[in-house]
Amino acid sequence: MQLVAENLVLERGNRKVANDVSFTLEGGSGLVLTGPNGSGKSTLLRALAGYLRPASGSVRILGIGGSDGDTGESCEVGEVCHFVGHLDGIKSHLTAAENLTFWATYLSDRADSGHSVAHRVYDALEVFALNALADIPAGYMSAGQKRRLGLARLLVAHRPLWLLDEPTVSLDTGSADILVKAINRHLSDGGMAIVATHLPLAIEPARGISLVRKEAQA
Amino acid sequence: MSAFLALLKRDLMLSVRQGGALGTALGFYMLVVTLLPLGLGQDLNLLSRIAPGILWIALLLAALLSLGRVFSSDHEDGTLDVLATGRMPLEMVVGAKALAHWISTGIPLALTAPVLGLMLNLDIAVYPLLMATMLVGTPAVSFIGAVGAALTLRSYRGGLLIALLVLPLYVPTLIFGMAAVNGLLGVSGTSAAMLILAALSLTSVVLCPFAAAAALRVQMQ
Amino acid sequence: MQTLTQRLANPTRFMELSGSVLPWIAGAAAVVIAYGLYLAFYVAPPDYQQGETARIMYIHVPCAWLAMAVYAMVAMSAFGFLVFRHPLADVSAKTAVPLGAAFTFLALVTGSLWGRPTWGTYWVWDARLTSVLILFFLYLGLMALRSSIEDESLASKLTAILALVGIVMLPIIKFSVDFGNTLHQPASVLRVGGPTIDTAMLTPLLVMALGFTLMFVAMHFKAMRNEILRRRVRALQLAQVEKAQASQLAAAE
Amino acid sequence: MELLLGIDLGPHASFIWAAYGAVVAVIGGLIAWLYIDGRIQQRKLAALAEQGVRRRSARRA
Repeated sequence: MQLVAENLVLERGNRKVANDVSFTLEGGSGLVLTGPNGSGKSTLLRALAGYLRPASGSVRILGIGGSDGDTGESCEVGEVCHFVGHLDGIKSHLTAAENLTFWATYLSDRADSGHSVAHRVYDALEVFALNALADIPAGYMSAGQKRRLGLARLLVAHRPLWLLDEPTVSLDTGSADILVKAINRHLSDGGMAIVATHLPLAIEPARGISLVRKEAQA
Repeated sequence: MSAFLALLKRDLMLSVRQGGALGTALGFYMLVVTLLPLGLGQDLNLLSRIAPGILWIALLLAALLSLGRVFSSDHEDGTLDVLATGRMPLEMVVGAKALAHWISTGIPLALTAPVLGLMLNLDIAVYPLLMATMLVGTPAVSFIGAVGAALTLRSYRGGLLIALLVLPLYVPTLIFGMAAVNGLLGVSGTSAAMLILAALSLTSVVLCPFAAAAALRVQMQ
Repeated sequence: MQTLTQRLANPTRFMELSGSVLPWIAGAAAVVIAYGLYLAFYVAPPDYQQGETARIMYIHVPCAWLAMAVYAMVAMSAFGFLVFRHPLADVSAKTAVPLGAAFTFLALVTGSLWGRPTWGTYWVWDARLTSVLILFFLYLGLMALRSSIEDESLASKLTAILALVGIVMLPIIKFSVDFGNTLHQPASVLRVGGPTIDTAMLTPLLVMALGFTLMFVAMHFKAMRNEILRRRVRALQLAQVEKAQASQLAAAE
Repeated sequence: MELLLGIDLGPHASFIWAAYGAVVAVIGGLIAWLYIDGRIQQRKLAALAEQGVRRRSARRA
């Protein structure tokens, strides 16, 4: 399985945000995006997730389909990725379990039919140490707990590509370690992850790309 | 399909939990129906003649109130971005949310119309037909309204702006709703109006999700 | 190979072209309208029923025709912008909407001023008047949506979508207003302009329509030129902000 | 009857003049605004260009 990005040019409004970005990412490895604010990290992640149509260049994910991964056909990146942005995607009127149960049913595909929804939700809460808060409305939780609940979404549905934009924001070191462990386990299962971050994260195996702040042209 | 039902169930659960949306719409509905006789005078036979019109227009305005929240609450907490990465196309997401709005707001408003008809001295025989036209017409209200909600997702004067954008598009629904109701009051063309009203609703159920999804996609960049 | 519209599309070429053509169109519009007015007042006979008041027709009909034609043009520009990413299409749509709204407003005003002596009231819920009134609200909706969104490129895409929704809804609204109208309104409303209009009154009408259309094209070109200049000013101001930030960062290191 | 510019417009002349007056007023206002707006943008562009020019050269010196 492979993610191929070829000379991507991204524009926000009519300002050029990323110029001629190219990389390929193999299954089982990660990519860490670093760079100052406004260097286009978030824009690049949103373009990879399919929210933003690149001005030119293309993003393709190859090797989806059969378990042996030889079929070259590519499909919508948006349908095979988890996208974690600055917001958690959590409804405060629903309890933690209800939130995750909804995401489990909504985002799941054939590969998830192995375990039941409740099982996957329980495991995800377990991994992010939220099982005590399963029946608490998300509105009562702290920012850190909400962030962990948002990240727990990664585990309730199997998606090969993880796109994480500053995932460690409002996480304490303990929770950050949980996240890094989850990412590394995802990579060892053959998945891919692209993480935009300021802090050094012990993601293995991963290589880094640093984006430079674009000089604006009139 | 399970994703569609899951989203529909979640939205209905939210509207029950949040309760407010329906409460304000019903409250506004009753308020408009109470104010109009105060303004137009308490002459009962005048009121009974224009009662269907008052009820229909009050329903359109009341539905508008709760439309603003259809997408903006999901937009604010980031849920909309994640919904877009679902296997289901964005048009179906819009369809599920508009359907949830119709079930949680459109139907209750249509069902309370007769209760308010009492205050307007509406002829009892008209009640079933009035409710029928409202039930048939309100899907168009929710789905066309969803386009308005999607367009005004990030603009400042959201609520007011939706009214300006969407009310002109409600004219066909209002006219055919009234024509269907008036059928009983002796004006010809009842069944034709009801069929056209149903056609309007079905067309908006099919076409509006595309316009609303396009508007959402443009704003998610 | 760039198609014609593509080559014409880049703003600088449009500025050159419109700069040279604009005075000619404006001049032609003035001449045609002057001639039309002369025909309308001195040559055309008074209407056999309404007498002199029918002369309002010579500005009412062109305004009503432009009100609808401009909306169709805005919808086409919107389609061109959304589907073909035609850069000038948004400028054309954005500048045409206020002009279209003005002509719709004038069609309503002249229509009701004409209605007062003819039908006895300023406003009659006649099917055509009501449709034009709703068209006016569609224009207002486009302007309100455009002005309520900060980000320029987002505003243009959303307004384009609204314009397309509007053009799809217009025939449905027209049909439903006609349907509603036949139910309530006795059919004996005087048909404005009548089915057959004799040539002595038709020629001034056509000349005025041509004159108004030319005037609209001239005003539209001028409005587009202003808009292109406004966008250049904004781009320069944004660039200034960027440079200030960049030099500030440079100074900070 | 009211004779203006040599035309007799009959009893409802005021409505006719009101209609034409409205058209002239609105369209005249529009044309004036287009002209003024054009001037404003050109003046802004000139000011920016002049500013732009000086600052760029200032950096080079």
